[in-house]
Amino acid sequence: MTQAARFHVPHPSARPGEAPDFGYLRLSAAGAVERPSPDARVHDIEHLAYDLVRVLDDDGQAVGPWAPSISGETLRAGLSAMVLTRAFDDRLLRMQRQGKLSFFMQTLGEEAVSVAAALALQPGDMLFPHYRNVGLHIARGHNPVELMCQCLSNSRDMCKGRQMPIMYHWARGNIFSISGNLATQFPQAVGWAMAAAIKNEQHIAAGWVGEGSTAEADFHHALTFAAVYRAPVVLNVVNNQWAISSFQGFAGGERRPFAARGLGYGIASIRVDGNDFLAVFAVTRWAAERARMGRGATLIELVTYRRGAHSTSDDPSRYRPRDEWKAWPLGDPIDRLQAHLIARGEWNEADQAALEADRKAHVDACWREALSYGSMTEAPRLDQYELFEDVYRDMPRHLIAQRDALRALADYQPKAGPASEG
Amino acid sequence: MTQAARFHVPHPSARPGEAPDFGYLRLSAAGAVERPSPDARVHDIEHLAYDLVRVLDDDGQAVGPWAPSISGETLRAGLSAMVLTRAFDDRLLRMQRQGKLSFFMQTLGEEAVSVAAALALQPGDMLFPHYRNVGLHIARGHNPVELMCQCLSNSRDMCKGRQMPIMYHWARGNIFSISGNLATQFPQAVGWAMAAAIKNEQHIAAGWVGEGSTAEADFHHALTFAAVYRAPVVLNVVNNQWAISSFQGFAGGERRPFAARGLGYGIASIRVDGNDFLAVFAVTRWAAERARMGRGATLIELVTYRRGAHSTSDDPSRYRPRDEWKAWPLGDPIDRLQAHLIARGEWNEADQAALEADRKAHVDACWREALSYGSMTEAPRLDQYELFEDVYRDMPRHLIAQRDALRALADYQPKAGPASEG
Amino acid sequence: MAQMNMVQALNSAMDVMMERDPGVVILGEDVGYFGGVFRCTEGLQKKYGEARVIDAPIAEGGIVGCAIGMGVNGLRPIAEMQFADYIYPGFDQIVSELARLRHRTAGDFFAPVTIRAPCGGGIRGGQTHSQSPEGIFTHVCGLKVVMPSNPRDAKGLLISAIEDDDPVIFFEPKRLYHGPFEGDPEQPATSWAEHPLGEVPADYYTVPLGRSQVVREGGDVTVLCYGTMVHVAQAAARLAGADAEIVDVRTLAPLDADTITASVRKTGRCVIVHEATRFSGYGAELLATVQEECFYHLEAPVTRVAGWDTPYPHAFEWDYFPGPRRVAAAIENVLEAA
Amino acid sequence: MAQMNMVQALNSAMDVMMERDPGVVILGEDVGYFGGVFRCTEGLQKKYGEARVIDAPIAEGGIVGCAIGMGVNGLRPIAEMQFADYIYPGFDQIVSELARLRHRTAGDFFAPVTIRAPCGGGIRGGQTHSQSPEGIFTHVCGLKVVMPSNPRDAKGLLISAIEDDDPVIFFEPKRLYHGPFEGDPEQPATSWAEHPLGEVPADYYTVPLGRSQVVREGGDVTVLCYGTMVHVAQAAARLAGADAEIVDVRTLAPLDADTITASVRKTGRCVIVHEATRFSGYGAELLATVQEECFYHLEAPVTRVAGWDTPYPHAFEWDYFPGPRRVAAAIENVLEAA
Ligand SMILES: Cc1ncc(C[n+]2csc(CCOP(=O)(O)OP(=O)(O)O)c2C)c(N)n1
Ligand SMILES: Cc1ncc(C[n+]2csc(CCOP(=O)(O)OP(=O)(O)O)c2C)c(N)n1
Ligand SMILES: [Mg+2]
Ligand SMILES: [Mg+2]
Repeated sequence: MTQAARFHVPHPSARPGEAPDFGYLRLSAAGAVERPSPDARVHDIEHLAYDLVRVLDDDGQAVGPWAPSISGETLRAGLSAMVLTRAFDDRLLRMQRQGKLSFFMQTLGEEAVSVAAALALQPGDMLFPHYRNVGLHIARGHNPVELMCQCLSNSRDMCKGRQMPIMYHWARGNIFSISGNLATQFPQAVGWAMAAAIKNEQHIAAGWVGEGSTAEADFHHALTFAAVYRAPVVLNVVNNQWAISSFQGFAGGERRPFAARGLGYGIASIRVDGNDFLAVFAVTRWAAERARMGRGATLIELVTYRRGAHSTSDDPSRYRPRDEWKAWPLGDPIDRLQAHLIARGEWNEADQAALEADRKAHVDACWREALSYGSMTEAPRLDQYELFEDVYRDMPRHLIAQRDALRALADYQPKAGPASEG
Repeated sequence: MTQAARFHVPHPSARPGEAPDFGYLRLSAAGAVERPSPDARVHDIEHLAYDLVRVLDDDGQAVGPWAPSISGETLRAGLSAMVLTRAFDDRLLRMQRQGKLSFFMQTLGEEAVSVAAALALQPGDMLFPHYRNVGLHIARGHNPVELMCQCLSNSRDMCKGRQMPIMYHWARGNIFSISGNLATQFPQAVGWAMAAAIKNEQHIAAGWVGEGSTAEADFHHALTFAAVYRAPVVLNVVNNQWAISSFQGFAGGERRPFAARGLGYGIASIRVDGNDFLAVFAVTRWAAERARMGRGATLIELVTYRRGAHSTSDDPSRYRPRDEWKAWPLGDPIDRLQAHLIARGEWNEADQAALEADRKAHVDACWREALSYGSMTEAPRLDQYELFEDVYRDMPRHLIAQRDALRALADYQPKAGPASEG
Repeated sequence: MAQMNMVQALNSAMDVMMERDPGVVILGEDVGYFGGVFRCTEGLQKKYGEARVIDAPIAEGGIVGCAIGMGVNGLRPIAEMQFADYIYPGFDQIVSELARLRHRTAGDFFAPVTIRAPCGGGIRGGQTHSQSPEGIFTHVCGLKVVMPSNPRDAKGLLISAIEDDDPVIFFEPKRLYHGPFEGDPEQPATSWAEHPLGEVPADYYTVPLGRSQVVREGGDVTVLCYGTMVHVAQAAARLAGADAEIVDVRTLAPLDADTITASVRKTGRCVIVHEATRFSGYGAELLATVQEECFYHLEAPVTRVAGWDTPYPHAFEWDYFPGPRRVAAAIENVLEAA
Repeated sequence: MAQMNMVQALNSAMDVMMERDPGVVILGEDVGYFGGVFRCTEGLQKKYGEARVIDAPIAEGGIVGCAIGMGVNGLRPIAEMQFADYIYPGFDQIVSELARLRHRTAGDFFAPVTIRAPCGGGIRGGQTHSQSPEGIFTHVCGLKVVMPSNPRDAKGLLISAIEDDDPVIFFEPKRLYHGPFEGDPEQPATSWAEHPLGEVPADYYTVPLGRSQVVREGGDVTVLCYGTMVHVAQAAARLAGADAEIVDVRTLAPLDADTITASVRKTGRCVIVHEATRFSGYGAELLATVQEECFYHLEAPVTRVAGWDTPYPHAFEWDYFPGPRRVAAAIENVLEAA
């Protein structure tokens, strides 16, 4: 059966065994893209959806109109949060491999996407993350112990053992819960922002989805509602090139950047180097300012690369060149911010080594503490009868009965079998 | 409770009692928009999504590069089909008012949208209409008697009484079934087209939705899949300005034409005067040619006006100026084609009067014939036990039992009540 | 006490709640300026403004998704689906998000959303304006599912739903909007104006969720029903000449099993009636509950009368509709059994 | 006869059908080059080309919508949902379109689509990788709903589903992909390699839709079950020391009521087991059918054992899972009753 002539099938630029090729990426030089005022008309800034906002050049200098005025302190905080995010990531991946966690998903290489955005937004702004945004938690100061306890489903798990690892949330920190169903958080972010506008409150919302998830209905719902009501929301598409085994062309990214989707709705849309901390910071600030001044939503496409496997259940060497990431033209977000701080004269290699050692030690300490609260299989464990709580605010009769039935089962002695079986 | 400051609510240009105002429409002069080759790159023809392709000028002349080379015969066939569509529409509306039909939806003022497209496509191309496309049936030669029988749910109803009036289909004529759920036909059209491409067959598909329905998920699904596989499909958005009581701004049309949605996916997108028979014909041809040559989908926005009520259950005077349609700047599709034929010297007022009388008489004759096949309440009627057929290809046991139970009920004599009650 | 039809009662419930709680907002297709295609929200936008009675794009998934976000941000959204048949594009947001948000966050987040949806047939609406999909939602834990049968309950239950911190799917039998309907389309239409349950307090009051109501006491047989079927059941009992105890289930989930089992234990016989298709429908759960809890009291098989397992037809809806004759025949059967 | 696990059996079914019928195509997320996250389509793209084994955008609604259009155009699409938990974004296309197309067009159009969806828990998947939503689909007339419990049935049923002109929702209990599982996670995993039902003909054969299967004959009590629970039921019967007749329902809709009622009429007792939540689930329909058709043969209340009415938890899935102890206790109860 030969390939049908008029049936187009997208192909990634390289498959296993082939040479990586990122020639398909449209790049702009650092500093080359102009920076309009945040209240610009969408019509006048369409090019931003096709260009690539970059601030850091190859020498670590912040160049061009998007270079934010940002204190060394904030930059060091960002660097520290990214380093911590990576140390956390690395540690939990290894713990999963050792069987301590049932599952894990890495963020490796995408740290700036979350950390820079978190620092660019206000603490009262509400964040609707997807599963590769743990950097939002870390940058906002969520104790890694709590995140680890979630991943361990232990006695301090914020989800009470109900969710798989990495499905964090943080109500006090204004970070929403992660869902297994892709993209559902996007219209929710818009609704949250609409409510803020309705209540005349100044906080805005921000949401994230992967580029593969833009194909879901909820991406369209979010853009439509955001456009119609001019909702104060920042909508982020993290284009890390892959969605499990499907490269971004299968979400429709072959011919247009994902940012361009926003234009058709009349939404301001910007494509940004997702591995450039300063660029992400600047663009997020711009979008947040725009939202706060009542100019509505911005769609931001963050161009980055998923360096790790999709999850611990995945083996990317089956579908892409094993070291494709080494050819990634936009570098590593931590290295680049470090280089910038060094170029600014506010950092040196020794500082970096100290930071990394310190964050790693911190993660180690956190992990030990987290383990002391148990794990899915080791005490202290949660009470299993907790599973009947929170289905409703008040437990209805039939759930009380079911909980009691589970309790009673503990004493059951089967007629013909060992009490322990099953 | 005052209107919140940052919560934007779209407003139509006029409400009941106010003067109609179509100033919001972006119009191009007839002939002003250039016509690229059907294999043009999307990138080079983006303006087509914002301009308005118009061929007929105020004098009835076909002007500019989009003026199709089209025979007088085809034009007269189109005119005849539009006149028939309108006569059909008018007759059935009146019959609904007299209680002969349970429900009806008019097409008034949107005849060119369907008729011109039907004539521009090939008979083997598969059409996926929405409910205001009866002109597709009429232009393809579907006997009005059959359409009327559907509306009457009578013994010859193609739907066997299962669907509300106007939910036609025509398998032999390659016109798909109309669904109550909005926009579902859009990805189905794409799937049909994908199948044609997979099978290496040359026919293409075309689908229609209202502008209000573009907010549904299936609009996004259709565009995504059409873009990814470059499916040979023509996707039409009929922007008749209203969706029941909601003007097009509530679907996100305030700032961008709906055609612009296609661009973000990399799909060729064209905005066309939907009341200009020649323009609709030319643009549909262009899109079909493009699809047939393997360049993929085109999104066409047809700018028109819903002149009647949404349906016979609706009263538009509650939400828009009673005679808003009189201010509609793009005129009437029948008048305009007639003027063109006259300007071409192929038609005159007497011809028009004769055509209208003839088509009206034809509709009257069809109606009488249709009535002779019964109605929902008058014999001949369908067998009511038919309702158990076609749930599955073969009737399963439980449906046979249910059918038999319904049969048995006919003989049931209630203990304490008249046999006729209930 | 005012006399209201069900549309007015629902409108009044929303009005009362919007007045009391500035967090209550309404979101839906055509609900704002126009007041809804069934006019349930008429006048509310004028009274409470465009930021609280919000015309929405035609995207049920978007409506529910946004309502969840609004709920998380402290509002109490009421989302209107234009017809229950059109709730399916919002299904993922309802099932995967709304229903489980509180559980998956161990109570840290929740969204007190009420989803109103006109359901049921008898209005010549054919397959896409007649469905009763309650059985799909009762299977989804975390949701409450309600269907009133009269104006007084409609208002009191809707107020309870809006105040409830759990998500509520509120089905409105549209055939009852303007009058009670006993299932015989040949009879002249009656109106709520002459009906005692059309007497509705103008102010705030609640009918609690989770409680069924015995609407007629009787000793021969229990008829479990809700929505339009409450009226059909009454006509059927008369037709069958049966002293039926008729229970209006009202809240379908969580179920008030006590009221139901008490009645069946008394009568020993039970007929279950709903308009939805029969196979794997909500009636199966009612039957299962009755069988499990009243087995030793049952003198005859519990019987279901429901819509046939076909799409709702347009032309033959009265052959489809589980009308009083069909219900009466089932009652007689159950009375004659064993 | 080859030895296959369930993944291989499903793969073989698709392979056989793609070979026989050029109209068979596969569509789904990651199904093409990669061969599916559970590897069910491994090697098929290489063999049949990119136009027949199609990697799809992540949009279940789009996948089903396109599959319908393909079906209308003469193909026989097999759409894979990556997890049954992710079928909901496609719900409207399934319920409003796929299920009713033939009926609404009086047979002029139909779409022979098979939707495959891995379901069920026991793999630490938490609330969004563990669901068993079959009860939602069995309520939708026009759909056929299937769930196999072993490789041999899986292949034969999937071939029947692909050949069937009606839409089929084909649920695959993913916990059984690589081996039978009796419900005790502490026991060493077993594989289909040593199991007689892992012997699967390499060529074309069918297991008919609409027929249940008695997998163990017995006289004391009938256990109705399907999917993973078929194996759990066997372990439970051993635990309870009961001579149970175990019926693998296999096709959930339309239901093979004859096989079921024949068994219950014989045993007089019945336990129904499924992994899905209990309230308003498919078990209620089984119970209702048994009660209606076997009332006079029943010696004890029919009893359901099911997932609790909560979301599927991650950490405590073995407390949630209706394992052999829970089923055994129910069997004992039913045997002891009256
Ligand atoms: C509704 C739904 N469909 C399918 C899946 C299975 N799934 C989980 S992650 C994933 C890929 C998502 O890719 P992308 O959005 O690009 O995010 P990334 O993993 O690259 O960060 C898929 C298909 C899901 N979780 N939800
Ligand atoms: C899924 C769904 N939601 C809501 C409706 C109710 N409804 C029927 S027509 C309509 C308006 C559609 O407007 P538009 O798409 O602009 O088409 P037009 O009527 O203007 O031709 C609505 C909301 C429906 N039929 N299906
Ligand atoms: Mg990705
Ligand atoms: Mg419209």
